[in-house]
Amino acid sequence: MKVPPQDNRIPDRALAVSTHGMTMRFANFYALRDASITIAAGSFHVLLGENGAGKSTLVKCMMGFYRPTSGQISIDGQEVDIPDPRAAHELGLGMVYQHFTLVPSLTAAENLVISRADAPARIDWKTEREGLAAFMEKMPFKVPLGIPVGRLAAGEKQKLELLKQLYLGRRFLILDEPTSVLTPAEADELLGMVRGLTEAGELTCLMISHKFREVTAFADEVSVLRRGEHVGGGKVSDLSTSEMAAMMIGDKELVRPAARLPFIGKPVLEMAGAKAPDRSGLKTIEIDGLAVKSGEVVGIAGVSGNGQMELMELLTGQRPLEKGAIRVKGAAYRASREEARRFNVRYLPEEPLKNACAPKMTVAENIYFRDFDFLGGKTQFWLDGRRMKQEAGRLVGEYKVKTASLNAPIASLSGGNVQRAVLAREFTGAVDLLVIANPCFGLDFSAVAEIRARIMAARNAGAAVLLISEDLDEILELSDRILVMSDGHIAYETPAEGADIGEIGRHMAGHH
Amino acid sequence: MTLQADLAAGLAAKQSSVADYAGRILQPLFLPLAAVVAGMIVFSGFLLLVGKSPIDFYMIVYKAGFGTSFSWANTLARAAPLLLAALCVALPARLGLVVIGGEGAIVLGGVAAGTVGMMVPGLPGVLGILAMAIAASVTGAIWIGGIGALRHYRGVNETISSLLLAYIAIALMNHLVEGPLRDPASLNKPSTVPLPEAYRIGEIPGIGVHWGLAVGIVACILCWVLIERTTWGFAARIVGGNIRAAQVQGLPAGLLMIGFTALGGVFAGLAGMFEVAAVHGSANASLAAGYGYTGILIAFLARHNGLAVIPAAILFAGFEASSGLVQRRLGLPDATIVVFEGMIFIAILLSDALQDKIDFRTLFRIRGRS
Amino acid sequence: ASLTVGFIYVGPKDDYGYNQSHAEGAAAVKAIPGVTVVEEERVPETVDVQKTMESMINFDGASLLFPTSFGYFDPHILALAPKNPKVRFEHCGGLWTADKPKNVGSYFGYIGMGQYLNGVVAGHMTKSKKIGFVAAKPIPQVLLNINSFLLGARSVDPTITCQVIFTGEWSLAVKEAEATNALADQGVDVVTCHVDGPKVVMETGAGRGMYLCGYHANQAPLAPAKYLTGAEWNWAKVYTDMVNTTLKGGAINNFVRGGLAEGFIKMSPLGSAVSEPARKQFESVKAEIIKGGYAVIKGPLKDNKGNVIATQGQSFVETDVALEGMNYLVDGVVGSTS
Amino acid sequence: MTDIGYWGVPLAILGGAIRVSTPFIFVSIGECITERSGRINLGLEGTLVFGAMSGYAVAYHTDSAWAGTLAAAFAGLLFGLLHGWICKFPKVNDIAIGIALMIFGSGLAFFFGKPYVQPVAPDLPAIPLGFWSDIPQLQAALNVNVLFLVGIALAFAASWMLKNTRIGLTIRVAGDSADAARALGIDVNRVRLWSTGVGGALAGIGGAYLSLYYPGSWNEGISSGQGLMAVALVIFARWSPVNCLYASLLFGGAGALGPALQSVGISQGYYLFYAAPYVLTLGLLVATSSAGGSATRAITAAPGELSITK
Ligand SMILES: Nc1ncnc2c1ncn2[C@@H]1O[C@H](COP(=O)(O)OP(=O)(O)OP(=O)(O)O)[C@@H](O)[C@H]1O
Ligand SMILES: Nc1ncnc2c1ncn2[C@@H]1O[C@H](COP(=O)(O)OP(=O)(O)OP(=O)(O)O)[C@@H](O)[C@H]1O
Ligand SMILES: [Mg+2]
Ligand SMILES: [Mg+2]
Repeated sequence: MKVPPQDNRIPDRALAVSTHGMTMRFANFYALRDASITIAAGSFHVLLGENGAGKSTLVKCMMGFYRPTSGQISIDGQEVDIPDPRAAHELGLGMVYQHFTLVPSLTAAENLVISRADAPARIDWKTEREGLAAFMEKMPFKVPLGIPVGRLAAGEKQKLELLKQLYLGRRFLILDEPTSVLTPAEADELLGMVRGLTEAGELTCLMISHKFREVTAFADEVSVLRRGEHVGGGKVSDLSTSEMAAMMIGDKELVRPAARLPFIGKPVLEMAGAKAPDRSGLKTIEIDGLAVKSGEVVGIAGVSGNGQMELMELLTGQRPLEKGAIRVKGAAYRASREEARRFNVRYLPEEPLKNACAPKMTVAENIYFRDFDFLGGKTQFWLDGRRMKQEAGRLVGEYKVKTASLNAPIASLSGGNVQRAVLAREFTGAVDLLVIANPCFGLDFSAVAEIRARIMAARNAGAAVLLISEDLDEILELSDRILVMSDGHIAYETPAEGADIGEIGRHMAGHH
Repeated sequence: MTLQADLAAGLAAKQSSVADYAGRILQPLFLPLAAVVAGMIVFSGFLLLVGKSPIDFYMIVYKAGFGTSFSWANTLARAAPLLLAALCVALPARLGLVVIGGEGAIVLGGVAAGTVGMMVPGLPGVLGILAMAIAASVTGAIWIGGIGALRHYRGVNETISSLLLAYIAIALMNHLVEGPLRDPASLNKPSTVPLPEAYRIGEIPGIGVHWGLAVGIVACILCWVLIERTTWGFAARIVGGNIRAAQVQGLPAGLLMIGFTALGGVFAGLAGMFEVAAVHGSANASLAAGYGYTGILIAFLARHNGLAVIPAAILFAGFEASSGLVQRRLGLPDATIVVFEGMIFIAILLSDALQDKIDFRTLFRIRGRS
Repeated sequence: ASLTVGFIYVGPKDDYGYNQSHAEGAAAVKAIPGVTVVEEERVPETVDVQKTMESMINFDGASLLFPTSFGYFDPHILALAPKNPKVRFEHCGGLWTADKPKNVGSYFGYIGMGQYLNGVVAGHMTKSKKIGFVAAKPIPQVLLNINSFLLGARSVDPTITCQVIFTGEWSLAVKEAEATNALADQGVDVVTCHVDGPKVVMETGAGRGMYLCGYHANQAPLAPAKYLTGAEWNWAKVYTDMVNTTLKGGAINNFVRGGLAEGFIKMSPLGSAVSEPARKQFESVKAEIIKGGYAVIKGPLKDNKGNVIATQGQSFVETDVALEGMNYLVDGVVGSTS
Repeated sequence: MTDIGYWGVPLAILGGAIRVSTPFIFVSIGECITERSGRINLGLEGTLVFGAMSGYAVAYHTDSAWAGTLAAAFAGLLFGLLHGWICKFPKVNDIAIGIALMIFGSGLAFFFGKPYVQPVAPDLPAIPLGFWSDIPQLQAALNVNVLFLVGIALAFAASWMLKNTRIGLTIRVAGDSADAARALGIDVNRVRLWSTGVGGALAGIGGAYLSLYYPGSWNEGISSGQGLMAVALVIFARWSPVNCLYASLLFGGAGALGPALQSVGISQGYYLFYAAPYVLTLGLLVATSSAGGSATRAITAAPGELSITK
């Protein structure tokens, strides 16, 4: 028997949700095969799995984004029909997506109000603002409500995403890698609050995560997907992290970062007295005395929105300097293609599909971006398609990029594979300076391990690496030296060895 | 392995690769052709509604557009300026710029050519034509390249600036040919001084169409080569695909934008030059014939691919060529062909939706097996 | 004998104006037994018109063509005539000279005389002593009309001035309406025009309370109370004559011109608003013109920049070919030729 | 009639702004709503022309200009819905479809419009707002058509709607981020379908104004690209309906400059005066655009999903 979703009385307590034999087929590929998962009311459940294991597909089926090829969903034991996301919402199901779903040009307040199913036809902003203020009072963190969301930093957006779900009074909440952009303290605060709600029986939470730390600290239960199939799970208290990892990857071997070779050479990148306006044009970014030496990883930690992206843009030449200079190997550097080639400078910007790829061009073409106009010390006029195919074929194999074909548009790859393709492009050949931002955002741990290993290998081979990351664990793992960026400038510096995490955290938060 | 088996295997491989190759070439044609047929069926319904025979109509369109050698001359003559005009849209589009003001460069290119003919009339023919071509190209390059520059340096939206500049260019052309550049002897049709006979561009022997057609076709092929086969074209495609990625790669996005818009302008300017040197013999208001606007449609139909511009322009020109006979034989208004074109183009553009869904090659194979 | 005749128009053939006047002529030709008429409208003055003519020759067997727009002549007709020696090209408005192909002819009417008569009536009817003219482009045919209109009015009252506004295009509805409004704002109270379709000027002028003098065709039905008279083409006569000559195997002259007397042009019936003195003078001048040898441009006459056009006693009669190269606006016209 | 001499110029600009701007106002506000939903409809030129034709035809047959206006709106709605329906299919390019529909709409209008070039249809009524003055020119300039006033009201209403109603926010969500809209359970295609439909309906009314009021007759040259220009004005107006109103007024007023200057005797180089609206718009556009170049590709305030500024 199916309950029509029009029966839209959401109970005011946590929901139990289960799937039975969910199968999702794309053309002749099974993204999900006969997955049956039960999430008890009031539990904090984590869905584990490698990139492409089918986690997102499963939850998209639950939320009505996809019509599963077969299989059913029941809520509180009753089978339901979820033809579209609206139906899911009416049943009390909500989701925070891996990619932001806030509307950039709307203010936070507008975003919240329009997301309400019962948003009034005519919106009385005075009452709405009062209601929102009252709601924000009760929340553990604040987000400015009056400015367009597009101007918020990533961390603030993610907080807003969560606030939105709570504002909407969801009783079953799906979180798709919600903490990727938060500081550990923020993540703990957030998940702690969600946990509190589940314990109080007000909310059931299904979280997709790649971070075992979060799983062990907050979750009750896990379910593991591998290649679209439900391969196991159980109480977190009964499982060790290595058991969980084993379930996820089967018997593949993880790539471990290479040992850190003691090698510090001459400075490669130097920034002195550099000044530029930030994205909003209201604040200034000032970087002075930043130097990265050959064979060294310098990590730049910081809460998102403190000027890291602007720093990246300065280094890539997307943002003109107002004052000061950037020098590479002692020479002034303006990030032209010619200079980047001469000094072997490579970039790995965050969100590679948005910043490092042309989404509609093919995988082979994207991999060819660096080399297409240069061969054997000479610039080329004719495009060598055969060389492109050969190189791309080799690199796709070497970096294990999963793609249907070299001619597939790169946008059709999963995030991890896009990142692999970009790595393949940028790590090939001699690298003297590597500028990296958030390289592992949203990737599973095997991919993360592999990428980190490659960064280490580049460092050990003598590259100077500047690593901008919002993931403090990543900074701590990879860096030789750690800088903290706050409010547009470098606020703190410490060698990684024996660094005081509390001190770093305080500088990140702007208190010192 | 015997030599014979070796040969046979090689031959088989060759055959299958030929079949594959043919499939690769036919595949992109299959959907548009199917769409044309679908559009024709819908238009038949329209004709039946207004009480005319679709069969008569299509016979006439075929006869007048493609059926006789005269029809081909008619079609190709109309296609000539459209090829160049379409490139002015297609090239910038590869960098993600929607330029809809090619008309401006056509008109001013024509004026520039006419002015050269007037100012330096004494050169040998080839040099004179070269000088006109250079003047027209430079004018077009500045006009459309300026749009790229405004976009790059000031962030001015190229769609609106190109449209505004087209209107401004037409006003400028009218002002010049009726004022400072007017030949006092051009009585009721204000024009520049007629070009010296030596500066006139003639017809391609045996076709009855002026050399602008050949130049247009060569230009389309060159553009395709430039975009698909050179590193500059590749760089432009990266800029068009994602300008942020292009900047991170250190590609000179601004230079490419200005360069490709300017190149588009060169072609539009040349279109104007051919109108003056091959058709009108002097620059006048007839230059603003709307080729620039038709070029937009053709470029979009061709998905901004230089090679595809050629059939798209010929198809359009063929329809236009049949308009007269449709009016005369069927007693239908001149707008009939416009409605027909509208329906066909909507059908072709709509067929994009089916791009990856229908594989002509599998259809072909299934038919071959059964 | 059978004959296929082709007519080509630059705009829609029902524009209440230039193209319609020719289409009416074509309709008259259709009625002649043994004659087939083929028509095509909205043919631009580009390679398109060449192909249209060739298509009429190749597909319809047309042997007499009337490409009616001025811009069709040079280079298009001149390019095709030598290639099709058996076809007769009759062009409206062009200036055939002996060095042009023999199978080309040009014909036109002395419509300036009609505008002169318009001016006579306007001169009587204007109170503000300002009359207006909405014109497309400053070309000889248009300038002659403007000058004739003013001189007609000045024959009634020499203090009258004529305000001219050029729209720059043959057919541009909004600009024609704006021009008419601008004239009204300046106190102009009688307006005429020379654009392809006078409908907009007539309707807008009537809306602003101006008197109207028509052009090309009879626009009286648009505003019967305000319409004074109008200078109309009478192509039906011209075309039937030419077609009949051809049918009989005769040759049409290469250079054909005619006015009121020859029936090439006619005047719209005088409107009810026209005053008695105006009627009288209109009829007498009209009779005078029909007699022949009438000169509108006669000395002493200066242009509006002060240059002498005609000295005392010098005159250009309606048939004078020099008038077809007019490049000035006479004294009293407010406006500029470029 | 009072001789007002050079005062005629500012007066003509005022009058021109009132008379000429109305079609621009309607088309640009309609397109503004369409573009805020994430679609661009370049085909409004065709819709405008078809609206002019159908409005005139219906007004002629029913002898009611208002019935004509309504019919034009309905015809425009159908064109808008057609555009919206076609563009919902994946990979279909909305700019190209717009251009094809521009041809299709004008073609249909010319096809069915032949019999209506000659007849005279009733005009839309005007309100004599200049009654207080005894200068006839001022009275004429202030003879304001009802649609102009409706257009002004519409601009403010549309702005208000986009900020203060659920429908308005929904349109903006769909236009700024399709993913976000889908996450909210908004049927993006449906929102865009109806936004394009509304845009078409308003463009149809703009066309009816042309044929039923100013210049007030139907012929094939009735629109000299107003529809296309109005679409461009939306970019100029940065997707704000109120700015669309101002841009239209500016454009209409500048368009009156050419005839007005000639009427007071300044007639040398009149083609250049006629280019005034375009030059002025371009100048303002360049002046108000941000330096900073292509790094900031999207124009500020551009709806995120808009193909033309993406
Ligand atoms: N729309 C689609 N079309 C074709 N294949 C798809 C589609 N969506 C998903 N897939 C395939 O389904 C598989 C599962 O994808 P899914 O996004 O569910 O993985 P995931 O477990 O969420 O991975 P991640 O950890 O990276 O988020 C992928 O390998 C992908 O190739
Ligand atoms: N248009 C498309 N055509 C085919 N497959 C697609 C398309 N869009 C997405 N997919 C597939 O859907 C899957 C999910 O995409 P998504 O970007 O969410 O990956 P992901 O789950 O984030 O993976 P990762 O953890 O590697 O980032 C991808 O594996 C991709 O192959
Ligand atoms: Mg996923
Ligand atoms: Mg992922």
